[in-house]
Parts: sequence; structure tokens; C-alpha cells
Amino acid sequence: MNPWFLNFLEALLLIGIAPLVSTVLKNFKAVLQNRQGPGLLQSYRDLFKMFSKEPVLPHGVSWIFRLAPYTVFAATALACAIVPTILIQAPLSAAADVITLVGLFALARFFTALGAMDTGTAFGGMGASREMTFAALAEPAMLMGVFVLSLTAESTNLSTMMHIMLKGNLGLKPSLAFALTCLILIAIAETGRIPVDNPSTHLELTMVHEAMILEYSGRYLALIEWAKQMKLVLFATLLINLFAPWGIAEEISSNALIISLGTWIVKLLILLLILAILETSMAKMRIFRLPEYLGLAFLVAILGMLTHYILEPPL
Amino acid sequence: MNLLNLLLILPFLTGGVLSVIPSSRLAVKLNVAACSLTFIISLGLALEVLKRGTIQFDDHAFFLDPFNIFLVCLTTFVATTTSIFSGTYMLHEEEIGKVTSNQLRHYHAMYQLFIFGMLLALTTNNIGVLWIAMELATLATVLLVALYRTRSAISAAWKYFILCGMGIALALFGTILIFTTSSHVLGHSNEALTWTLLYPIADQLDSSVLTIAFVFLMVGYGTKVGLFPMHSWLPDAHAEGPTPISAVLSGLLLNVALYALVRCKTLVDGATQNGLAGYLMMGFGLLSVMIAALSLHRQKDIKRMFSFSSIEHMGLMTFSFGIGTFLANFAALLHMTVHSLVKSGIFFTVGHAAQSSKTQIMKKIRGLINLQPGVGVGLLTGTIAIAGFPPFGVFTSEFLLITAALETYPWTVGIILPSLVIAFAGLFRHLHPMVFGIPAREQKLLRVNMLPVYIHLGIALLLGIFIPKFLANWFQIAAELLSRGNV
Amino acid sequence: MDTKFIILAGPVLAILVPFASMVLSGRKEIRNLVTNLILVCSGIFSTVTGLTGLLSPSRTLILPLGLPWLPMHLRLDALGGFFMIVVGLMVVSVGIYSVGYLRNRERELNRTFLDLSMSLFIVGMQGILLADDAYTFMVFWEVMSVSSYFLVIFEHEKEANRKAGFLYLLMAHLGALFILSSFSILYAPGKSFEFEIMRSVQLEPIWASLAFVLAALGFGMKAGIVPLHVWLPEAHPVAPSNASALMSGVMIKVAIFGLLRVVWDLVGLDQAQAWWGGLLLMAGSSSALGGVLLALQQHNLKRLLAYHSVENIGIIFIGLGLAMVFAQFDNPQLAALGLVAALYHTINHALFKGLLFMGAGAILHATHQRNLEHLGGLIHRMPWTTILFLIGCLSISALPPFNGFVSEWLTFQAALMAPELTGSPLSALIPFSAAMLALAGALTATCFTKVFGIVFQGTPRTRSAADAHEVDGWMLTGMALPALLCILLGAFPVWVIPLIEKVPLLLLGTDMGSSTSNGGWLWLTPLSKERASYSPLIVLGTMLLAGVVAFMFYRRGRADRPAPIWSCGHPNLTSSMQYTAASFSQPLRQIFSTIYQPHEEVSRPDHRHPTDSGRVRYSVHVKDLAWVYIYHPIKHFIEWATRKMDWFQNHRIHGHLLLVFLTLIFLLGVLL
Amino acid sequence: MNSAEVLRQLSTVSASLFLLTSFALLAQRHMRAFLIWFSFQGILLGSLSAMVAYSTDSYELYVSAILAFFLKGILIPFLLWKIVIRLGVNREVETQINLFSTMLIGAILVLFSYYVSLPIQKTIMDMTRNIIAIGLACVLISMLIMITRRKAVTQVVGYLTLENSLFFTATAATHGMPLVVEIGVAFDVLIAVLIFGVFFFQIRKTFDSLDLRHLENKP
Repeated sequence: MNPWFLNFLEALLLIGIAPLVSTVLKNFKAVLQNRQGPGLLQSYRDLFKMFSKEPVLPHGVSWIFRLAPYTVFAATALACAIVPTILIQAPLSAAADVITLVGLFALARFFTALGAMDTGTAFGGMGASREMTFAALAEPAMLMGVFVLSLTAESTNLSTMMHIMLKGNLGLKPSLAFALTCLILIAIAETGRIPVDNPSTHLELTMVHEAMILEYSGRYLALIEWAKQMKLVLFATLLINLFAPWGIAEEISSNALIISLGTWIVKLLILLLILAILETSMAKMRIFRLPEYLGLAFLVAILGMLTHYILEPPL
Repeated sequence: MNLLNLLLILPFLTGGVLSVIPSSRLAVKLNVAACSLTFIISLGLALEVLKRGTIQFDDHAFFLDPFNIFLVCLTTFVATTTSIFSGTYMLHEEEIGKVTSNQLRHYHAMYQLFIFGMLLALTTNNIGVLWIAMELATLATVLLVALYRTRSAISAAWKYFILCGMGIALALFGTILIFTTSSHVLGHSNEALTWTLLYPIADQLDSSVLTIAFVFLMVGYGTKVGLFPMHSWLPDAHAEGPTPISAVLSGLLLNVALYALVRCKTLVDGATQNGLAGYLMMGFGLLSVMIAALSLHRQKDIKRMFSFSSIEHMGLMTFSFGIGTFLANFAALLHMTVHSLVKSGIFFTVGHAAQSSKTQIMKKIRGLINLQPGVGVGLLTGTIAIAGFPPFGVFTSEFLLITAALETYPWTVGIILPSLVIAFAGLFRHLHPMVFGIPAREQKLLRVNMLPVYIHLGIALLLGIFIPKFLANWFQIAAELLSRGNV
Repeated sequence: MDTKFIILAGPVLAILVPFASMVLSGRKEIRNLVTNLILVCSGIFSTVTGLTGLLSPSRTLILPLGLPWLPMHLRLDALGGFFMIVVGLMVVSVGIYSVGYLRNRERELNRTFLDLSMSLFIVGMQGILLADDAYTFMVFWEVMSVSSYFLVIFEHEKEANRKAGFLYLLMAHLGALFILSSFSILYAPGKSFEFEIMRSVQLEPIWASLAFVLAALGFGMKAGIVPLHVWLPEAHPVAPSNASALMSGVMIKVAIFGLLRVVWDLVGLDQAQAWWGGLLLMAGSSSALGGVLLALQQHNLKRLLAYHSVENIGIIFIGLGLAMVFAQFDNPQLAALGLVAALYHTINHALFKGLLFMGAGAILHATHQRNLEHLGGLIHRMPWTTILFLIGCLSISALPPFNGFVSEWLTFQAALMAPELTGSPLSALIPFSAAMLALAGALTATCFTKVFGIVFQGTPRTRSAADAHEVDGWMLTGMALPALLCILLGAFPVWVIPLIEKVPLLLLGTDMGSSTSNGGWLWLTPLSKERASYSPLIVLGTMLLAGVVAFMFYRRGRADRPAPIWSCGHPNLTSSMQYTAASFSQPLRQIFSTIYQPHEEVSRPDHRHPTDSGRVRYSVHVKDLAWVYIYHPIKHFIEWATRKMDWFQNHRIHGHLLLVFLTLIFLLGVLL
Repeated sequence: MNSAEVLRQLSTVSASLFLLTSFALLAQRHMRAFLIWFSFQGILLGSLSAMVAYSTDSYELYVSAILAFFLKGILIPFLLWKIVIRLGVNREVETQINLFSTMLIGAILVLFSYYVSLPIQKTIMDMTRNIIAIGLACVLISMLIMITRRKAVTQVVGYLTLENSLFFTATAATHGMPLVVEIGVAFDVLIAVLIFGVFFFQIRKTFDSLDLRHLENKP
């Protein structure tokens, strides 16, 4: 089978599965909080409803307000395409390495913020301000975290990195532990989960992401929501395939692919469960404690890098 | 009756004539004519030197070598342009009744006498006559400084008189000391005071006597050059005298004094062989640069400020001559030229600025570039030139000077560079509000003659872009001569 | 082509401008057109010159000017050529822009003066790039400084502008003196100012280091490295916008050129020492972070852009530092990578910063407002300017697939090669630089979200913003050119980098190895295909594709229905209720309060009930620590010293006589 | 050659006399005595150069002797006295610091100048060295006079004393400078005195006092 085609399928898989994943997460939480969770297809129904609804557009907004959702969606979709999920040698992942991945997230965020500022309400501005502020701390932290890996793998290409993590007899590498911690912290922040942001709140004082998309409706809202769900899956996949890539398919053969798909789903479920437990057991932190949280992530990453230089001379 | 005698006699006679001509307009014209004539004569002499190299006149009484000939030309040239400027300026002063026509008569006579003094000092071959000429020039300028008869003018002139009188007396003592030892070698006669004869036998002179002598000469002529700490007459004299006089004081007299000092230094170095004279000059130079740079900031009177800048530049030249390598001497000579051109040009502009705003207090001079674009631009350009920005010649000389310093005594650069920057800051912090912004109400437009300024700045610009072959040649010979220490 | 023509065409044309301006002073419209078009031609010529310099072997030219024994040496080589292209491109676009910008403004500005300063400024920059001896270099350098100073104080009626001009000229002078002494050090061993000889001579390590430090100080001062940057945010904003586009876009790049010329070319990396690169790295990191942090808190648009110049220069310096370090640990190919990254960012920054400054000029032209808080909603009134400005914002925020991202990507790649230099303290310094770089990039994105959101989106905050108008075609064209180049440089780095590689070929004797193109024309692989690859075209294409698909797929949905904005039930929503620039940057102000030391003032009418606050005025000022800890102390010290000087003046005659007397006694006593 | 011996004796004597006059001038309180001592110094100078002229029968020196005698000994003091009378300042001469310490400083200066002139080699006859030392001392002392006196007139006298001591050195150490120089210097001095005269009246007119304290313009 043509790897390009496979890669395309992977992308579609991630994009398509994203709503389901978020529903699963909701269900896990519901079980933990012994509530009745939503049906597994709920997110799809929501998306469909929103798409078919007539979108309401505030007065005096510009084309940017309309453009933003599409850009966000496109950027995230591309991100999905470049992260190897099932097959390690995804050709598209050569088109954009991990730095570009971060860049794509930044692009999406940039346009979300612009869309928010377009209406000229206080909410939009507030949301954008907070989102960009925290992003400004989260993004470098994420880069640093990934760099620790790329230093070990001597590459910034995702497939190469995963390959090294899979094959390379790494022995004991403390820096990887740092990287993992950092990336988990960042993943929570970037996907806007508790304790950083509460996806299901509309309380003015605490909103970050929600405040930005307050004015959106109809298909625009749908695209943004969908992109957000994709982001969750993306980060999950990233964590999985970077730190526990066992079982991922290295050559194109049906059983290898099936095995790797299976392992991927299992790991994903475990990760979601952990996330659900975290979210249930924690409370959202005050908005101005966030900088410390992100600063911590940043610091951890830099520590990781230093340990790499000091404790792990190149082989 | 050769050209040189003509050069000397002309200003002398003109001075005599001018002292009896009542009509000031005629006097102005005559003044300009005489000056330009002397300039032409000096050009003729320059041509001769160009052809024949060092010339001596009236058996050893006078001599011209590449070192003093260009100073002669410079002197006569600046004297000419200044006389043109002073025409417009002094006539205006007379209109507004600051000077009577009688005083104006004195002014013109003294002006010529002053030029005579300087030319004599430059061309003579005799240390004693050099001293007399310096004294003459001093006395003439003392009267010129006192021209306005105001309290401040009188006291400034008095200060100038006493300080320079004492200084120059010390210089005479130095001269006498030189004579005491040289008369043993060359016999008790004029030969014993003749540069051209002294240089070759410098090594036979008693070094310890010459050392004492140089101390006196240094302090004496140094007072005239305006070196710290003997400088305090200079700002007053510049500020209180008529502006044309400030121009020639800064542009010419200081040069002549420095010329005398450098001649003595070469002689003494020849005798003592222990570069002591050089160290003295470097020390005084550095000190003056530093102090002047710092003093610039606190000035209120525009002419005082620029006179401090003159002290700074004199310090630079003295320092550079003190280093005494070929490059350093070249730099110093070039700096001498461009500085007198630019500084006198600046003083012309300052004169017009002060007249148009009826004060020399910088706080009251505002927005010249709006009031009188010519003056404003002139002042700005002049200051930029004197601050050492290319493509003006001052930059060239400072460039060479710093290089020379780095070659020989690198640590001095650590003093010079900050001083230059501080001096620059001092100049511009005052200049900015004067040139730019909105003019004050009482300032008024008046007819000015900016031609001399533009000529001067133009030449300075030219020297910055390229130096004509013959001039460069002279500088090289002169620098060579000074660095080797004998003719 | 004839060397003389190739080298001199651009400068000579530029020199013509003031004369043309004087001749045509009668016919305002024509003069405006002619002078600017001459500039455009000069720009085109220098671009061509630059290309020839890059592609053909270096050629020299000697003019009989300057010092008697030192005629003016000119030389066109790859290094000069590259920067010549930068200058040329910006001059072209600024020239076009100026036609519109200066039209109908004859009254308020003295045109001949402006033309004179502008042409001298451009000639100065071109001359520096061509100079082949120290004297020529210094002359053109100072010509550039002075003429740009005239541009800064051009609107001299304002007190602030005069102060800025003074500060600028002072710093420029200081910097020039540093450079001068660095040249003098290089002069000493070979006794010649010609670069040819300076290249060949060997210095003792101590002198080499001194020359390096002096050069770094001098050029860093011009480039605006923290903490030598203080003049930059003062001077750039107050110049006319077309001038500040050139100053911020090109002039500070010329400083980078100077550093490369002196340190890499003349001193030569063979004499370099390890800590030099470290110094550049530290300077770069501090500027990158400090610049963007201060930019975030500015409300004057042009001032904000100026601070971003500081940041970007920092990024360039990081690249240079990396290159230097790698060259030290003799790994020339990586050094080439670092250098290419730096140069790529140089040209990128020239483009987008020029674009942004021109955009700011357009806004100023349309609304007469500099302050962000007085703008808003311009997207509806200036649609084209908005699009071009947005491109600028995306590029400077280093977002893929624009050009800013490419250069930062390359810099990161270079930084990630740090393990190559084993067991050196520097290898621990590089991660910090990388971190600073990442942080700076993210903060830049934040800052430009603020700028774009506040200026162009929402609703107008003042009358003047409300009745703004779109600027004319000339200005739009002038801005469109760099915008287009931003996109192209972002999309086709694979074709640009081979050109830039000529410079490391000249300076380091090697390029990045043929690795750039081994991935084919589609892939940018600076090191190796496995190591790292980036294909801007695919990113661009895929995004467009995804966007289009999504759009086509869902356009069958229902049409949008306009409705009033939801305002928490507040009856009437006014434009003053929008988020302001100050409030946007408040969180960061709080996070980095130790660096900002913000000074807040809340003034409300007294004796009222706290809840019933009538008209509350809130203002906040942040400090620039460089002033607090470096410049004010120096200033005060010098003031103190000058006050001491009075002592020598306030004497009677007796005092002065006594001084002379004591001098005499002292000398006699000491010498004998 | 006892004439040379005599000459040496005489010049040493006159040198000490000259030093004495300088000290006397330094010590004077009263304007009249001050000027008298000054003229005495001039006469001493004239006679000294006459003696030198006689012993080394050089006619140039006679000229300078006469010049010195008439100018310095008679004319200038007389003019000054006239001025003093006209301006009515023939009162006590106030000094900056009290007389005793002035004298003390003077004494120290003499020692100092001896110390300074020690390194001069013997190549020149040692008498010259002593003369130079004394000349130096006189120069310094007359500078001291200029510094310590308040009145303009006394400052001028100080200046002239300085001039005198230069002449003395020239005459005693080297049998006088060449004629051109002598005459030139003499005329310069004369002009200087005239200018001083002009000044006194100017100062008088503008400040109605000759006290230099009024002469200061604080910048």
C-alpha cells in the first residue's frame, strides 16, 4: 500500500476519532464521579447539529472572524497528518518536524485570539489576553521539552525520534523523565483541561478558552470545537508514541498495522483514564497561579536539557 | 626688498594708515583690501617655497620652511575672511551704537598690528624676535578685547593682560636661559638665537639648562596656547571681545603660540635626547582636553562655550605634537589647519546669531534654523564639523591622532575617547535648543554675510574628502622635520 | 559589465536626489515623483549590484579620494553583496511608498532638507557595504549616522524629538569612536588601513580580543543590543515613517554587516577565542528577551516596533554567536548553518519590519494617531493595509509558513547541534539561548495579537480612527512588495539559501555542505534528511487544501444571520468598554513585574463612594532597567564632574596667577 | 685679567643687592616706598649693565644700560607715581596674606631656586649658575608680589619687577642679549606701561576703584 495513502488515512483516523475520544473521556469522568455519562456518539451529534444550524454573526465583525475557524481547523488537521500514529514512517511527518508542529499550534492559537478580538467585547479581549499570555509561557516550555528528546534522538523529525526511542538502547536517561513531566504538564495546559482551564465552565472570571469563542455559533463553533478535540487526541498520541512507542508498525504489512492500531487504542484508553482521574481529583487553580505552573514546566524542561548535557555525554 | 619684507611691512603700514582714517566704511574696505593683498603675497611666497624648499631671507633674519609657510598662508587667509566678516559685523555694531567710529578706528589699526605681530612671529628666525612679536600681538589683542569698555570687557582684558604678560615674561626667561648656554657655542650674537643655526648644534647645548628653560617656555607659551591650568584668560577674552577678534584669537593666535612651543620643543629634544619635553606637552594636552571637555557643559555664554572647545582642540594638538611621531605630527598639523578654519567659521556664525538675538546667553537664543536658516545651518554644520564628524577634515585628523596614540601610548586613548564624547555631548546639549525649536519673540531677522563661513566649512569639507598633493607634501615634510628634530 | 558601473551606479543615483529636488523645487508634484523614483532606481541598481556580488568573484575599485597616501578603496564581495540586496530591496519599496506618503505634505516639511538627508543616508549605507579600507568605512559610517540623525530630528519643533536626536547622535558618536579604535588596533601591526592588509596581519591574543570587544561595543550600539539599545526606541519612532522603515529595517543590519566584516573578515575567526561566541550568545539572548518584554508594554505603535527590532537583532546575534562557537570547535559546516540562519533572519527582519513600519506610517497618515489606545476597527476602513499588516504580523511572529518561521527554525536547528562541542561550558549556555529564543518567539506572537487586535479589530476608539481612509496606491504598492517577499521567502527557502551560502563560503571557506538540496527541491534539510526537514510548500498546500475542503464541504450550510453582540445584558455597549492595550498586556506585566517595575497611577475624583467611581483614569509606566542601572548613574557622575569644574573658573586674578605659579614650582620641583 | 675678577666680584655683589631689592619690594607696605625701591632696582640694573659694558667694552650694552637707567630707573616709576597721585591711591598697599609669611615664602623660594639650578653643569662658569639661581629666585619672588598684592598698580609693579629680573639675568649671566632683542623688549615694556596707564583710567572710570576685588566678573 502507498505510504502517502496510509498517512492520509491516519490523518483521517485522528480527525474522525477525535470527537469520540472526548466523549470517552467524559464517560470516564462520569463513571468516576458516578454520574450517567453521555452516549458515545454524543459529540458527533453535537457537531452535526451545530453544522446544520444557522450561524449567528455579531454586528460589525470582519472577515477575520469568519476566517479564523477554518484556519484553526486546517492547522490542527495538518498537525494530525504529520504525527505518526500507526505507521512510524509517515512520509508527511518529514514535511513538518516537531518545531513546525509547535508552530502550527501557535498559528491556530493566533487566529483564535484574533477571532476573539474581532467582536470588540471585553470577553473576547480578556480571553485572548489570557490565552496568549499562558501560551507565551507554555509554548517555549513545550519546545524545550521536545528538544530534550530531539537531543537524545539527534533529530527533530517525529518519525526519526520515535524510531530512536523504539530501537535505541537508551539505558537510563534521567533527561527523558524530565521531558515526560514537562510534556504532560504542557499537554494539560494546551488542551485546556483541569487544573489549568475548565472546558465546561462559562464563569466570566475563570474562562480562558471559552471566553474567546463566546461569540461563535453554528459551523464556526463546530469547527473550533472539533479542532479542540483533535488537539486532545494529538497530544495523547504524541505522548504515547514518543515515550511508549512499543508496537507501532515499522513496515507496511496488514498484521503489523493492526497490532499497532490495537496497541495505540489501548495506550490511548489508559492515558485517558489517567487524565480523567486527574481531572476528577483536582480543582481548577486560580488564574494567576498558572504562570507558576507553566514556569515550573519550563524549568523542568531546561533542567532536563542541562542533565542531558551534564550527565549524558554523547555515545 | 623681497616679498617677505612686503608681507611684513604691508600690515604694519596699513595699521598706521588705518589709525588716521576717520570714515569707518572706507576703513573697512581698506582693511579687507590689505588683508587680501597680504594673502596674495603669502601665496606667492608659498609658490617659492614649493619650488625651492626652505628659504632664508636677509641672512638668517627670516626663514620659511614647510612648517611655517602653510601657517603664514592660513593666517593671512583667515585674516582676510575675518576682515570681510568683521566689515558687516562691526558696521552693524556701529549702527546699534555699541562702538563709536573712533573706537572703530583703533579697532582696525590694532587688527592690522595684530596680524603683523603674528606674521613676524611666524617668519622670524630669531627666538628673541619671536618673543617680541608674540608680546606685540598680545598687547594689540588686549586693546581689542577691551574695545567695548564695559565692566566685563575691561576686567576680561585686564585678566588677559596680566596673565599673558606674566606668562610671556616667563617665556622670555626661558629664552634667556637658552641664550646663556647657546652663546657659549655660537658666540655672543644673534646667531645664538637663530633657529636654523641652533638646530644643528642642539646636542652641544647644556641639557639641564635647557630643561629649566623648557619648563619656563612651556608654562609661558602654554599660557598663550590656553593650556590648563593657565587657560583662564581665554574664555573671558573670547567672550568679551568683539566676535571677529574671538575668531582670530581662536583661529590664529593660539596656533602661533603653539608654533613657538613646538619649535622650542624640537630644539630642547635635540639637546636633552630624553623626550621629556614631549611628555610635558602630552601631559598638558591631556589635562586640557579633559578639563575643557568637562567645563563645556556648564557654560551659559555661547562664545565662552566655543572658546572652551578651542581649549580642548589646542589640548589635542599639543598632545599630538607631544607624541612626536611622524603620524602624530601630521595629524597635529592637519588638525591645526582644519581647527582654525572651522572654529573661526563657527565664531562668525555665532557673531551673527548673537547679533540677531541681541544676546550671547544661550538660553535666550532659540530656533535659529527657523529664524535664520543660513545661520542655523551654518552653526549646526560647523559644530558637527568641530565635533569630528566626517566628511569634515577634523574627523580625518582625529582619526590619525587616535591611531598615532594607539601606536605609541595606547592608554592615553582611554582618556581621549571619553573626553571627546563628553565634549561632544557638552556642545550639542547647548546647541540643540539654539538651532532647533521655535525662536523667541525678541529675536529678529537681520542681514548677514555667511559667505566666509561657507568658504571655511567648504575647505574643511574638502580637506576631509581629499587633501591636495602639495599640502600633503608640506605636511609630510614638516612632520618629518619635527619628528627628526632638526632642519 | 564594467566594474565601475556596477559598483557606483546605485550610490551615484542616490546622490543625484537632492540636486533633482533643488532643481524641481518649483513643481511640487513632479519633484515628489522624480526624487522618489530616482531612489527606486538606485535601489534596483544596488539590488543588481548585490546579486553580482553574490554570484561573481569579488571585484575592487580605487578612487583618488581620501587621505594622500590612502585613496578610497571599494570592494564588492559576497558579504557586501548580500547586504546590498537587503538595502536595495528596502530602498525600492520605501521609495515607492514615499511617493504616496510625502505627497501633498509640502507645507509642513522642508522637502529639500528631507531629500538631502535621505539620499546621504542611503549613500552612507551603500558606501559602508562597499568600503575596503578603514577610513572609507568610517567616513560612510558617520555619514550614515549624521544623516539619519537629521531624519530623527526632522520634526524638531517637538521637545521629545530633539531629546531623542541628541541621545541618538551621542550614542552614535560613542559607537563610532569604539569602532575607530578597533580599526586603529588592526592598523597597528600592518601600518595600513587597507582591509587587504588588515586581513593578513596577525595580532597578539590580547589585542585581538580588545579589537573584538571594541567592535562588538561599537556595532552593538548601532544594532541596538541590550543594554546599548536605549537610543533605538527613542529615535526610530520620531523619524518620518518612510525613514524609520529604513532605519529599523536596514540601518541596524548594516551594523550587523560591520560586525561580520571586522570580526569575521578582518580579525578573522582563526584568531577568535571561545568566549567571543559566548559573549555574542549572551548579548543576543538578553536582547531577544529584553526587547520583546519591553515591546509588550508599549502603547506607541512605532515605539513598540522599535523594541521589536531590538528583539530581532538579538535573534540574529544568537545565530552569529552559534556560528562563532561552532567555528571555534572547528566545525565549519555547522558554523555555516548558524551564519545562514542569522543572515536569513537579517533579510527577513528587514522585510517585515520595513513592512510594519510602513504600515504604521499608513495608519499615522490616515488617522494621525500613534497611540494604540486611540485606534481600533481600522479593518473596515483600510482593508488592504490590514491584509498587508497582517502578513507582517504573521511573519514577525514566526508562524509557519511565513519567512520568520524559517529563520527561527534554522536557528533552532543550529542550537540543537550543541552536543557537537563536547565538554565545553558553552554547550550549557546554548540551551539557555534556545530557551530565550523560544520564549521571545512566543511573546512576539502575543504582542502582535495585541497590536493587530487593538488597532484593526473591534470598534474605533476615537473620532480620528472612525473616519480613517484607505491610503493611496503608491503606499499600498510599497507595502505589497515586502509582503510578497515575506511569503516567497517563507515558501521557497530551498532556493534562497544557496544564494546566502555564498557568504559562509567567503567567510568560513565552506558552505553547509550540499545537504540543503539533497532532499530535492521540496524539502529543506539543513543537516540531513533524517535529522530535520521542513517543507513549507507542503505545509502551505495542505493548509490551503484542508481549509478549502472544509469550506466547500460546509458552505452548503445556512447563511449567516447578523445579530447584536451579547453583552452580559448590559444595555448599550460602547467602544470604551473594549479591552485596551494596557489591559491586554496586564497579565504579563504582573508576571514579569520584577523586570518592569511598573508604576501605576489610578486617579479618581475624591470623596466619592468607592462603588460610584465617576471618571477613573488609569495609567501605567514601565521602566527600562538599562536606564535605571547604567545610564542615569553615568549621567549623574558626569554632571557631578562638570559641576566640580566651576571651581577653576570662580577665582580672582590672584587665584589664577597662583595656579600658574604653583604649576611652575611643581614642574621645576619634579623635573629637577 | 683682574678686570674679569673685578667684574665677577661686582656682579656677585650686584646680584645680592638685586635679590635684596626684590625682598624689599616684597616687604613694602607703602606705595611711595614701594615705587622708590622699584626705581632703585631699575637704577641698579642700569649701573650693572653699564659695568658689564665697560668691562667687556661692548657698545650694545651701553645702549641697554642707558635704556634701563632712564626707562626703568626714572621714567616708569615717575609715570607710575604720577598715576598714583592722580588716582589718589598713595595709601597702604593691602596684601592678601600678612607680610611675615610672604617673606618666609620668599626665603623658601630662594632656597628652592638654588636647589633647582644645582644640576647645571660646570661647563658654564659656576658664577653663571649662581646668577641663574638668583635670577630664578627674583622671577619667582616678583610673581609672588603679583599674587599677594591687591591693588592694580602694585600688580603692575610686580609685573615690571619680573621684567627687571629677566633683564638682570640676561645682563649678568650672558652680558646682555643681542641689541635687537634688548631694544625690542624694552619698547614692548614701554608700550605695556602705557597700556597699563590707559587701563588704570578705564578701570577707574568703570569701577571707581583700583581694587581688583571689584574687577571680577563671576561667570
